Amino acid sequence: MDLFLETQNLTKTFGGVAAIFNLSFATRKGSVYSVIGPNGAGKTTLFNLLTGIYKPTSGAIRFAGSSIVGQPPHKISRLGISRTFQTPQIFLNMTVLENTLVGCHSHGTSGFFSAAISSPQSRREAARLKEQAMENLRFCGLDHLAQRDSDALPYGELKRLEVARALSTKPKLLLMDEPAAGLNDSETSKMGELIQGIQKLGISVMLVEHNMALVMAVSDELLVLNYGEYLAEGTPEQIQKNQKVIDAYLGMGDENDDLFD
Amino acid sequence: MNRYRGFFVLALIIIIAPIIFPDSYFVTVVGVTIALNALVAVGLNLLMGYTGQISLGHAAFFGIGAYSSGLLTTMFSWNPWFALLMGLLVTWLVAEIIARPILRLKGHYLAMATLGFGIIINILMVQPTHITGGPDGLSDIPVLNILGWDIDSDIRWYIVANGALLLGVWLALNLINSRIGLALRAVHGSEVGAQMMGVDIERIKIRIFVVSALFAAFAGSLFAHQQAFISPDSFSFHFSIELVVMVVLGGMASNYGPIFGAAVLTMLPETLVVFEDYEVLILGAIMMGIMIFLPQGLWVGLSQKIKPLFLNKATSSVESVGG
Amino acid sequence: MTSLTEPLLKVTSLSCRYGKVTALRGVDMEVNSGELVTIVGANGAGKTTLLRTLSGVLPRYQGTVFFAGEDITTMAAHRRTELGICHVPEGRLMFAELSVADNIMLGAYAHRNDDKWLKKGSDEVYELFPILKDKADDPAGTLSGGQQQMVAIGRALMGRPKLLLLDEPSMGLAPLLVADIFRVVRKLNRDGITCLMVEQNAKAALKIAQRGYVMETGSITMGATASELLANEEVRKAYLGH
Amino acid sequence: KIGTFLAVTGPASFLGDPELKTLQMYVDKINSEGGVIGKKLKLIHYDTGANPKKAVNFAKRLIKKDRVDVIVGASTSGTTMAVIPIVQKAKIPFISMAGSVKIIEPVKKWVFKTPHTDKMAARKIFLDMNKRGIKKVGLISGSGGFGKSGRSQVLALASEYGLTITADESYGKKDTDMTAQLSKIRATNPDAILNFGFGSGPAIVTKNVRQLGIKLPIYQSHGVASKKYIKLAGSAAEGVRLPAASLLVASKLPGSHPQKKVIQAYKSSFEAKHGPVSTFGGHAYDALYLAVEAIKRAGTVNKAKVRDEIEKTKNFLGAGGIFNMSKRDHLGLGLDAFKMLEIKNGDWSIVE
Amino acid sequence: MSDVLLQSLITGITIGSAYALVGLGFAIIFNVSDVVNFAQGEFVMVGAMSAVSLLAVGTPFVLALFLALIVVVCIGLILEKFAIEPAKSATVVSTIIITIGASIFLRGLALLIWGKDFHSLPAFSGETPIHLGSATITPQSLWVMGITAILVYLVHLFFNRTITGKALLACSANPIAASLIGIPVKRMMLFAYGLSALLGGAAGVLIAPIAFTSYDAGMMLGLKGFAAAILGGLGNPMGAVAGGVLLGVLESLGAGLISSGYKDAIAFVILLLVLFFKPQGFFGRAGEERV
Ligand SMILES: Nc1ncnc2c1ncn2[C@@H]1O[C@H](COP(=O)(O)OP(=O)(O)OP(=O)(O)O)[C@@H](O)[C@H]1O
Ligand SMILES: Nc1ncnc2c1ncn2[C@@H]1O[C@H](COP(=O)(O)OP(=O)(O)OP(=O)(O)O)[C@@H](O)[C@H]1O
Ligand SMILES: [Mg+2]
Ligand SMILES: [Mg+2]
Repeated sequence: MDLFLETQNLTKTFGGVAAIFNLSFATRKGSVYSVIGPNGAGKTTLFNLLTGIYKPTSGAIRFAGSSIVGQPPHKISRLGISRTFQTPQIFLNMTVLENTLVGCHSHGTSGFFSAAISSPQSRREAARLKEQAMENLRFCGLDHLAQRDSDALPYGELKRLEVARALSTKPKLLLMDEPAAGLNDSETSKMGELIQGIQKLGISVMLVEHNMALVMAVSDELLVLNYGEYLAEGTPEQIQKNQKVIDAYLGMGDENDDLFD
Repeated sequence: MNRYRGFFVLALIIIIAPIIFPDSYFVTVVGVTIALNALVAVGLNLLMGYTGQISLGHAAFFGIGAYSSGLLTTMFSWNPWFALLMGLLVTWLVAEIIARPILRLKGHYLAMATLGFGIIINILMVQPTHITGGPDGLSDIPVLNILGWDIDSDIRWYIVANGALLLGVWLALNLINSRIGLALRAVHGSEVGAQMMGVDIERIKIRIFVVSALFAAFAGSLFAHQQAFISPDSFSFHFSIELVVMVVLGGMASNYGPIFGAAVLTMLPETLVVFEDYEVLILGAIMMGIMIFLPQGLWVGLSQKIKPLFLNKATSSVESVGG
Repeated sequence: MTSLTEPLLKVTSLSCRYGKVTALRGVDMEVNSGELVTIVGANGAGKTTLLRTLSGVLPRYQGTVFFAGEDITTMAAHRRTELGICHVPEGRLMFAELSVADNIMLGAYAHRNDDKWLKKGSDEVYELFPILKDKADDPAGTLSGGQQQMVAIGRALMGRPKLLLLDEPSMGLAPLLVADIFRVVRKLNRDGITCLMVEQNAKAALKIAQRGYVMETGSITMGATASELLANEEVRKAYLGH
Repeated sequence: KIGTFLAVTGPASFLGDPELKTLQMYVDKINSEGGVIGKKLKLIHYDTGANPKKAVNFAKRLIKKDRVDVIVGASTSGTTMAVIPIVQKAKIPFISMAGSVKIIEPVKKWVFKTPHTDKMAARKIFLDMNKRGIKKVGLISGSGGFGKSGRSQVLALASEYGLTITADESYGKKDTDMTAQLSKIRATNPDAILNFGFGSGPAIVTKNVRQLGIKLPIYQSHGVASKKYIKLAGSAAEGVRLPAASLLVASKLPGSHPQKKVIQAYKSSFEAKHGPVSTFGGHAYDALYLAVEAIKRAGTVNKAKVRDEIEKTKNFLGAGGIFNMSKRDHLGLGLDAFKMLEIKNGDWSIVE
Repeated sequence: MSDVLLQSLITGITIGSAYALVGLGFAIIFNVSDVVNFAQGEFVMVGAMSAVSLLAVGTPFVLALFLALIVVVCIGLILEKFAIEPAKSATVVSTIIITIGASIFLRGLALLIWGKDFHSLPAFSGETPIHLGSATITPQSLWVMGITAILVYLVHLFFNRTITGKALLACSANPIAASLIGIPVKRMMLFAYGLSALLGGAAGVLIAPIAFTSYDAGMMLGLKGFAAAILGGLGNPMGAVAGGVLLGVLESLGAGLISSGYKDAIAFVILLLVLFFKPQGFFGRAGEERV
């Protein structure tokens, strides 16, 4: 079965208002699957549901064949789903490397006691995890900043740090919430390359993004949400031509044309 | 190794102090109080400074340790060491039970809940007079005995208390520099972020709460034996607040800040006694002054101010990396 | 305003530091009355820092800022708002627990005694962003990113800006809305509000702007008309993606 | 050298404050008269704020650092109990000014005290109740050391005097209103209300009783034996009875009273300097002179000798009563040291 | 038993009103700066003490109360101006330590000025109790309840009906954004400290005729006020009022019906239970946090 992540009739309401309503979709292993839709359509809410940060009001979520509804976020993370956030959730009290090391947390085994007495085994493990973390920083082009305090990083680098940190959990599926927001066009295309690189590592990606150039370039398949509901699903070509999507979200062709009048 | 450098300096200071001032009241008597307070503060700092969870109830754990030792040795004539172990065990249990619901709270709600917990425990020390001795407390707590040595003189207590402190600091250092330590700091930085990295934040918060409670209980047991008398007044919420002040005044999230804070806050009243009625006034003013001018605490603040004086040349080259 | 020759905003050799990190080094720039000027630059170039220094929430280190002929270099932020400098901040900075309506109303704090404006202004904002009308009673913190951006712009408009500082107003907005936002900005500009806008969506920004500056590591490296910048090969390569 | 540590600030400052003033006043006086055995006295004082932890360190400081010869001190029972192990070990004479009977029962070799015990107070009150035909007593007490210890004496001794305790309520140090407890007491129909406590609590209790319209006789302990109590409780204090040292009613004592001279001298010199006396300052006076007399008799400051001499004190006329110490009694006061007083027209008057 | 219940309720509401005023003061400062001001209890003490002193030098009663409130407000303003405001880069925890320092300082100052004695203030309108069935209520209790109710209502109006009130809330929600839209954040902070000092001082003069006052009387009231604010949900000023009254009633019912020795424990156990089941207090906003 190559269905990887799958939801059925997923619904999430906040005080009576449905942010996600009756949503069913499925992604394929190894693909880049993008979710687009107007602001407030429920994309971030969907990510929060998939990662266990919100509990669904109703409906099912299956990942790699088993249900993950009701699991706490750290369990879901250990099952292989990781994410980046729309508002970066960087540990600002740490250096770049330390941030990434936290991603390796669940791949360590030394407990409180052996850590407290600094057992040789825990020290070996620490060295190994550090190696891994550096590897991921290098992959995201941040290795030269490893010892920097993360609170002094500009926005774009925070975004990449989130990716490096998420990769350190060794995810099978990476959810990325607007990774290109706040990046200029050149930086955005670098982010596109990074996403493709991640896909090459064999990691499936789910992407939420408003930058259509990026989305259309990297996605294998797209899901369009509107007011929390399914609007359309298809390949980039199909979606770009879909009139419903154009009306609700994309607008006509090059939107900025009329700005010249 | 680099991370132990501060530790060795601390050890050196502790060893040298009584050699230079062998019979000084400030070293051998106040020094013991400092060491015990510092031990609690180091534990509390794991919780507050690194994990970002405030506790205004740690005097309670200190008290549970003290009362376990006091009660079991005086009423049931237990061996002090078993009593001490029992104290740790009871603390573990209490902390484990209370931690789950309490640590779900955040910020000031957490502060209030821990404060309330501390007050409840204190009332439990005062009220059942027939068990705890009530407000008059427990007297004649026997001395501790290590390998045939009775710990009955001030200098011996100095050695024991500071030995315990060094042990505590060493454990805390290791913990903070480990995978666990990073996870703790991550919880402080962003709870959702930490969760998504696979950190079981609920569990790890509970664990560190228990650990810091055990630090306090251990210090409390030693305190009971050292004083030979305990009463609820020593474990009131004032002491909880004092502990928090030690941690913050000294400097959070640095291993030596809380020790420094404990030393300063223990010494201050001792030195201010000469001002009699003005003592309280001056103490308050000093606290405000430190926090206004060195908001990161004495340790961090002072070392930031002092370091450039020594490392003038070195830092100027480091600075340019920022650009 | 005063005279045609004098710019509305004039910045000379402005520097700014975060602790030891210098974020702005000797910035010189100006914005004329009625203009729409945009600043483009890479991440961390200091664009946000510049806007924050202009609106007074960050203290400057060196240099001067003149607004409408008045030296406002050391003026407190709230006084600058009273003069008509309004800021749509990066990251939106909602009053998360307050309702959307309160957020918008508070934008008019400097004109709090003008009941007519309170009513008229908020009507205008709801007209500009109809979705906000439905959400008026919700806490602003629960809105989606894009909705919050609308609140932030609406809030700034309530201050009746003479100079509107916009920090990446299109960040995180759906394509349809991005176009809307640019249209709104252009409309506001045509209605007489002078705008200084920072945008990562440089192409669109330059299309509606009259002039632009390029910023690199804390300094202005280029200043020209928008069309010159759009045509410039280096600018195209570094900021426009091709 | 005389060391002392008192609760000059904090919840028991009303004890420590007059005690310290008394000590300072009389040490100066003794020194101006040439000192003791040819040497000037030196008083070293630390403020404990009633905190036992501090008391322990200060006791050590007095012994180790200041090397005092005798300790006259500790305002509260808590701080006294805390330092007992230390003075016992250091073998230094220690005269406490705290109330609890536990301090001297069982007898500890180096520990003495001057104030009447709560046990004596309870007996004195019960005797008076017997005289008035009171059978049922509603008890309320402070939850601090003084109140708790008094409470247990009351509970233990009541049956001996044929009294039943109908209610047993308490209040905290900083409580601001006791009407809830008092209405509960009223519901048990006692013949009188007895309060054991100090600080602001007893005054609030007194006011609350009258506010509730309860007309029963009120008894207070010797813990309120100062004018401040009358001032705070105001008209509600009329008719309240309490056991107290003769000091409070010095001028009303018959001329034949053996203590009259001592008391009046103390009272007038204290009041000349600091305002109205309380019995607590008197305890300090007694403690100081017990020590000074013992040193005079011993002719040395040798600790063991001084201790022995304190224990041998006989017929010492103090502010609190006539002291007759012995190996088994390190207080040496009899019940007659207490007078039963009643508050009339805002002043003390002697019952009997 | 029922008269014990009634009496406990009356007592509880009276004392609870004082807690409510203190709690309201906490909530206001918290709402503006996220800081829990541990010197709040000292405002209460200073209010009562100043009134005592002013009366002692012969100031007419009403004027004395009024001047006492002004003294407290000044102290609140001084505290903000010279201790809170200069600590620009301080975190919330260090700011809390500053307020703890301030409370110790004020206590020390009061010790020097007013000594260690307890002081009392005459009741506003006599001491003749009013009988309600078998329970009684003093005129002072009525003053406490009445004035508290009025003050609370005014504060409520202020926060909900005036733009200044809303601006005050905006300062805590996001101080940078607040100054960007022209709110003078520093002045607002000053205002908030003044206002909560005023409420604290009012609690002080109201309660002093009932409970007496001394230099260290503030601490316990401060603590209870904090508990009240938490119980109600910190972000909600009216919650603090409800929390205060609830706490007062719980305490006195605990003392009257269950056990006077454990009454504080009972009150705090209930506080903990409330927090465990409603982690944001009774009236705090729940809901899932957005990321
Ligand atoms: N915790 C919450 N409480 C209440 N409402 C919420 C909460 N989280 C989201 N919502 C509501 O759910 C809807 C969907 O929000 P969501 O953040 O998922 O949108 P989005 O698709 O990510 O939008 P954007 O592209 O602007 O980020 C919005 O109307 C928002 O107000
Ligand atoms: N609070 C801060 N503390 C220290 N350094 C900071 C802080 N904020 C920004 N900086 C530094 O100042 C420089 C300029 O940052 P600024 O946010 O102004 O850039 P920007 O041009 O707005 O970037 P972006 O496009 O990412 O928003 C960066 O190097 C950044 O690291
Ligand atoms: Mg979103
Ligand atoms: Mg920026």
